[in-house]
Amino acid sequence: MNSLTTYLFIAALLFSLGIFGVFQRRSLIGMLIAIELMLNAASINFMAFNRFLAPDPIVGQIYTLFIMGIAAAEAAIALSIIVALFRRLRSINIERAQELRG
Amino acid sequence: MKLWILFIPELYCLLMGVVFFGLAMVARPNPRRDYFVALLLASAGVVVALASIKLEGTLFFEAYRVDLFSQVFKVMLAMGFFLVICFCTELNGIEERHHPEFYLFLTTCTLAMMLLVSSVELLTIYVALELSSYSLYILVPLRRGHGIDVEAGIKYLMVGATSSAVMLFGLSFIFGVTHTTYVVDIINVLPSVISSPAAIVGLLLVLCGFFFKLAVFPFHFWAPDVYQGAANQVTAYIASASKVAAVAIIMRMVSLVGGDSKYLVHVLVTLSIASMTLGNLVAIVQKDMKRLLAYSSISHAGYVLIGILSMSQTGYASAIFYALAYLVMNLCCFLVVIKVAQDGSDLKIAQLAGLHRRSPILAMALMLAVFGLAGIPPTIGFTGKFLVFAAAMEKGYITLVIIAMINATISLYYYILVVKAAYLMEPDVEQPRLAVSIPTKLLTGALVTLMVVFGVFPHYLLEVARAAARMLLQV
Amino acid sequence: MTSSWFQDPTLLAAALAALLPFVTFALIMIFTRPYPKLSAAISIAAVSVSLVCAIFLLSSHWHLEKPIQYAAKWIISGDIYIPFGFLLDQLSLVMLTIVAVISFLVQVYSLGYMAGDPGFARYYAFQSLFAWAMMTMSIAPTMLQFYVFWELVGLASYLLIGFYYEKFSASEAGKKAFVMTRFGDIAFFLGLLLVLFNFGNLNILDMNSVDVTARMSPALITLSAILIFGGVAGKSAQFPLLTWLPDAMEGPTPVSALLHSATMVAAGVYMFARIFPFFSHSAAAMNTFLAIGTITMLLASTMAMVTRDIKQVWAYSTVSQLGFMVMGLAAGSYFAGIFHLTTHAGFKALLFLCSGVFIHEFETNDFFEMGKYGGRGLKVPMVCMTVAAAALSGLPPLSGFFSKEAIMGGLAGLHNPVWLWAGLLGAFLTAYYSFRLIFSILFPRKIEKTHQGEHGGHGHGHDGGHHHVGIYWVMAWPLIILASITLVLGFFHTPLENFLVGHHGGAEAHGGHHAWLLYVAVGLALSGVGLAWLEFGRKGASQVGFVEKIEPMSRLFANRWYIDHFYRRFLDYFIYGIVSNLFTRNDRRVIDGGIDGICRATVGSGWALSFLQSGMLQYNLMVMFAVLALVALYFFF
Amino acid sequence: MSMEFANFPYLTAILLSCVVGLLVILFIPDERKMLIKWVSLVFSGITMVLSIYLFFAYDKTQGGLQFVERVLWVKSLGIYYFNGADGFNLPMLMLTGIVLFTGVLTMWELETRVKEFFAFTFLLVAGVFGVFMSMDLFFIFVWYDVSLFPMYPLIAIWGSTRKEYGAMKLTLYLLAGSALILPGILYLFVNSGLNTFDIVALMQPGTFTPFQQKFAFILLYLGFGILAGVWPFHTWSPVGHVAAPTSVSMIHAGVLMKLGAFGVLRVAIFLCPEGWQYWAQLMAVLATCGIVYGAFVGLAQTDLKYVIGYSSVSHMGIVGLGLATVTVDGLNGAVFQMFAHGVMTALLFSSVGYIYDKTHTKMIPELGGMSRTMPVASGYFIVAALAGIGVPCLASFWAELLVFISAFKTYPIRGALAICGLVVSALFMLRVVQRTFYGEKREEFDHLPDVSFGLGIPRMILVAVIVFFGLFPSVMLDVIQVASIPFINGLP
Repeated sequence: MNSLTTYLFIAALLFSLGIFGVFQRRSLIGMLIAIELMLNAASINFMAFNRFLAPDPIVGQIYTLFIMGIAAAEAAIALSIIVALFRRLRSINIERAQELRG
Repeated sequence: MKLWILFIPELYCLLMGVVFFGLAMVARPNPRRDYFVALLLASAGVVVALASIKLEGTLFFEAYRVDLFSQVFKVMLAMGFFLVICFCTELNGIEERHHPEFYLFLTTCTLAMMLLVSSVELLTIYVALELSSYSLYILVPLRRGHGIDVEAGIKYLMVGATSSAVMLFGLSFIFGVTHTTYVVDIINVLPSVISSPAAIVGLLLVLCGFFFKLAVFPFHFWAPDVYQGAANQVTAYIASASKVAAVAIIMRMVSLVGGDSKYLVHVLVTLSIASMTLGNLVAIVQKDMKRLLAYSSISHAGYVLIGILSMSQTGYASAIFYALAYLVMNLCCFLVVIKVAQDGSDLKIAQLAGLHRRSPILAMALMLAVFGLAGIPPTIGFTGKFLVFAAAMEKGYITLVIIAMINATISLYYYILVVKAAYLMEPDVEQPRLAVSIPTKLLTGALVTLMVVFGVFPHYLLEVARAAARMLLQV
Repeated sequence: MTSSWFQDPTLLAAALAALLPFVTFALIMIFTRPYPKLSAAISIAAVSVSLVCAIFLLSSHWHLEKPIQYAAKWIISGDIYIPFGFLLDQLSLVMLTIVAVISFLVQVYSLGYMAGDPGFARYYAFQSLFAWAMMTMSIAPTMLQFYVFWELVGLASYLLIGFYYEKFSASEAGKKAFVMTRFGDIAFFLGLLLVLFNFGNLNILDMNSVDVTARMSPALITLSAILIFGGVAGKSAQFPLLTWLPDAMEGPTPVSALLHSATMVAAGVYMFARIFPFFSHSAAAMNTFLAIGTITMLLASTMAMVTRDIKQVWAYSTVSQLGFMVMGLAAGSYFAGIFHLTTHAGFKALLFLCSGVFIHEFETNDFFEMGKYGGRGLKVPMVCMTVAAAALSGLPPLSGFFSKEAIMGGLAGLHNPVWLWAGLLGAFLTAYYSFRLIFSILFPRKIEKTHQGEHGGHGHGHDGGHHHVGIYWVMAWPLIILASITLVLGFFHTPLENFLVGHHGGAEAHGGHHAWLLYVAVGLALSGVGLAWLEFGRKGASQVGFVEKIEPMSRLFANRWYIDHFYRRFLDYFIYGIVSNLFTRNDRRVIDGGIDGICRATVGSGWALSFLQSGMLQYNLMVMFAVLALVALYFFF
Repeated sequence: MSMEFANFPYLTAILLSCVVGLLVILFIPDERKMLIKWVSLVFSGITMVLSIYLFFAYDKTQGGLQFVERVLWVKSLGIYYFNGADGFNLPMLMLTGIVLFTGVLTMWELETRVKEFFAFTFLLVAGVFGVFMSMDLFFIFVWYDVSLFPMYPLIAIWGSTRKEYGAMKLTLYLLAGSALILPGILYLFVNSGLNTFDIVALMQPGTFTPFQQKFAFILLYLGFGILAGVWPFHTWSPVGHVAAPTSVSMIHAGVLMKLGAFGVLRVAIFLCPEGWQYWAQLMAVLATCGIVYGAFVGLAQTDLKYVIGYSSVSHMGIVGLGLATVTVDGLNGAVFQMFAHGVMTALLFSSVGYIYDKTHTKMIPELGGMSRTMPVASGYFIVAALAGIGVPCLASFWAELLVFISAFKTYPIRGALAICGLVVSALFMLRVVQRTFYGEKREEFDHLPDVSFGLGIPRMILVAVIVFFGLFPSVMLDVIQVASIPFINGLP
């Protein structure tokens, strides 16, 4: 049971959940969480490939650490913009932010 | 000792960042001082980049490669950065206290792109790409109190984050298939294994991340809103410098495959035609100048893709040439937009009316830039298009070239609308004469001569581009 | 060749005769337009020099065995070589002399007729243009050069017909003349091209030589002959294209005298004679020409019987006499046709010039009114007109009799008698309508004295008011000269025949021996005159022709057998109505509309695609992933 | 860089005088209108004198390419700045020089935005000169586009009826043409394998396979044909002519339409002879349609400039027919007709322009009796109209004669149809002359001044050129002959 395909399957599941979450969630924070899910799916993938296929053991781990760091920075920026948006629109619902179109 | 010399342009950018960070710490905001410091440093940056054009070598355990290919792009990036700084004489689209942050983030973005250009390891590519995107995400909402800039910011961030997540997923597959993260090894392994679905899907997902940067068809949704929402100077930077970097990295990624995968070429052809046609058609109905330039940038992404997808040395050389041509023409257009919209507001095409009387030099610059974008001969734009089509024709893509030429004719329609506004339309209320300062006149003159000279006599620039392309394929 | 052209007198004379009028045309148009007197003087001087040269050439080459030919390079393009030069043989010299004489007389006459006209200089410019074109055409060595100057003559006739351009009818007539002759020229050009491709070259001597039948099949010769005859039909107003000549009377009367009676319309017959051996190779073609000539002759004479306008009468008679000449030539008698052409040129020009004097005097074209206002009061024109009318009807002592007699002889030679009867009927009708006019002027119902001398300057824009004697005599002298020519020319029958036909040998049977024919022709002519006297001349005459009594017949003739109506309706309905409108609507809606439609479609699709960029972020992301999924699917299949 | 210069680079001198003229005008302040006009007159005079000198200095005995200037421009793509004068482009250069000089003179009374007008005109003519003289595919295309895009501002700013629509339609339509030409040129460049754009090198037999020649020929023929006014693509020319100001429509109809036909000759026919022979049938059909169609539609027009527009379509059809016959006479006739029609249309437009400036109406029903009010101006129009009909001893008669002789030999039915088209064109041209110039004088036009001597000079020059080449056609034909005979004999 502990083989590469199971991990890949879990990662793919997580990735599709993330994508579905981005479409379905109406609030921006929800979308942010969904994106985090997608990033984690990718890191699982890296670790799984490293564990089963790649000869050099540490590459997958380093990738995951970097992904976590960058995801944190991204979350910080996203939240600051969402706060600015909230100050103006009084809501973080994505449907309110439709001024630019066409 | 010898190694860090290879890294000078990046180190210099880092230094600039630190200086701007220091300025941001200072209590009293003084925009004049910030502008002069920025101008000085940026010009020195260009000199450094030019000086280091001949460097060769690899750093950081083969993860960072410095060769003519990367150095040419670094020069372009430094030049783009310097020109955008020149446009910020009266940066009233952003509050005075944010000016140092504005320059800081511009520098970090240029630094990130320089890293991106010469990184040859998947992780470094990812980190550099993210750094440049994040600094742009911050720059977009910096605009002085309009409100739509925040909306543009959040849209830019969401689309960017999603596509980078997708790219990462793709990278993991590439890593899974080739067991290595160094581009050099991938180039040897990938062609043999390209037929397996995992590899192709992986490569495709990776390309999504970069297509987002270049605003190619499916990933272009952010471009119109961000161009319109962001401050004029920020849009100028996004439209020119980030495009150049995107072209560089896509070329590196596409060269991974080595040009024998029929599927990839078909995808690239469809995407290029789609983005050209969509860009040109929607641009026809646009009323806002920056939005029009956004859609024109989408269509130009399609033209550059033609150069890249022919996957030959001449193809890559023409793509490099086209990237530079596009950089210069776009900056010239934005120069006019910025000078006409003094208060940093969004410029409507109708507001261009009577420009030939208000300031003849700006009107002439606009006309030349616009005809360059449309691909009319005496300008560099035509030579770029000519080279790109010649490369595509060598590979036998005749229908693609004909469709591209028809798109060029369609694009001429909305470009002529801009010229018509500038030259023909009379403004309903008589605007005052535009006072154009001497340095701006010099800058316009320089840009115009650059466009016409390299359009009429492209020999030297083409030799540089061909040398750079040769370096790319030797890696 | 050019270097020696001063030494060779013949070449010098020919060049001077032909090219001098062009020099005057250029001089008048560029420099002397504002000075009418000077331009008239230059023009008449040039024509007189041409006349002298023509007579010198005729006299010096009276005993000419071999035709003299000069040629210089005009155009070389690939294998086509079009020379410019002169061909001097009996026929061309005779024609050159006719044109020179008549042009000189008409230009002198016009001094009086056109005096005081604002376009006086322009009139003389066009006159010398016509003289240049006609003379160079008559001595052209190759058919291509002949065609070039043939078109130029058409242009000159257009300019001269439409001379009074203020009047709508004048410019309309000019346009009609040009377009109709252009139809003929097209057929002529096609015929020439056929000959050029199959025979190789177009110079006249080769075409007339025997080896034409070697290189061209008989069917081809017939086809090209009929096509070339199209040119003759156009220019000499033969059957299908005859209605432009009566309308051409809108031009000033001297023009009608020069162009539309003596020289220009005779160009077609001259061309017929010029390549007569080529035509005679195919009997079928000659028969068709005979038929067309007869139809034209009869048709025109019927029309002449009903009209009340003096110039129309003579125009119809010109058409019928041209038909008569074509019949003569088509019947194989080469000399008869040419002789009739010469004599006809003389007395028809005289007729027109006399009617010119009448019109100038009485300001009206209707000869019944002329008679009422005392037409016979003008002694010289009345006498000359009667002499000319007699010559036209073929009464014995005059030149008309001899030339008509020659043609009748030729017609008699044919085995089918119907042509001869048609000829005789024509002679009768000619006599009738010409003397109908003479008697109605000589013996009017009642004479009113009001119209003597002073009448307002209206009509042709020239005021005939100042009626001092000088003008009268300038117009009178040409009449007298022409009248004397008509009287004398008949007796030159045999010397001319030897000159022209000498080297042809017994090409056609000598028509003289049909003695009875002579008497029948003269009898018919006299009976025609008698009938005219019966209806118009005698005291109690009803002054209404026998034809005019039958209402439908006279309406048919008056409307020119409805040929004009057919052309007018065909032009309006078919050309303007269907074809032109169809093409214009097609051009506007189909082609132009199509292009504009494509442009509107692109703009519309742009507008539609802009909805793809909805404000909602998630829809955009959805589109993004949809495309991604599609591409992934593509990879797996 | 290989540099070959004949003793004095005449061709570059012509180009330079246009470009320098343009720059000098740009630096003159806008208020000094007369100075601008004199400067542009001087420079256009220089180009005319040079082009006429070239025409007569051409050594007919030696033939081939003379006054050659060849400079390597872009080594990697094999692009040369390569100019040469042969029998085909000498008449065209002279035509452009004459029409430019007379065009500048005709616009002597222009008052609005004079500087930009003459700047754009010089840019346009520099492009035209460039196309005629260059023997390098890249430069032909560059100059071709340079000559197209100034049309937009020239028509849109100084035009008359529906100028925006006319200007936009014209520019887009012509540049859509170039959307076909560029692929054709690139296709030839790529398939030749010689990595050069030099026509002389590409012309050697055997560089292209028959299929390549057929494919490239149809692309190039349609691309250039759009500018030459080939039948289905001609609808832009009347619209463009009506909208354009006088001298622009003079230069446009007089010279630019010849650019298209010359492009077909220089690029399509020179490089793809087998394609030419293959597509000759189609060319003949389109040309005959153009002739007959243009004449019939001209019949139904009420606007003076529309009539001339359609007559140019009809005459360009004759050029097309000449090219379609693949014979020496056809080629000679076509090039001669290009020259003759150019001068004639320039004269037609200059007189209509004068009438429009004075009476402010181009509608034929509203005009009438102009011969009375302004005899000299109408005289010029009538001479041009007669040349249009093909009256002998005027330049276009010889051209039409040669074309019809060769057309009737190779395509009898189409040749005959085209010759019958002459009657219709005679009808509609005379109808126009009669409606506008003859008839009673109209009171409202009574006070109008006739053409002054100054304004008469350009029209006199044009009339003199038409009559000179009408009387002495061999002066022109010998020059064209020197180029067409070796070319046709060299065909496979």
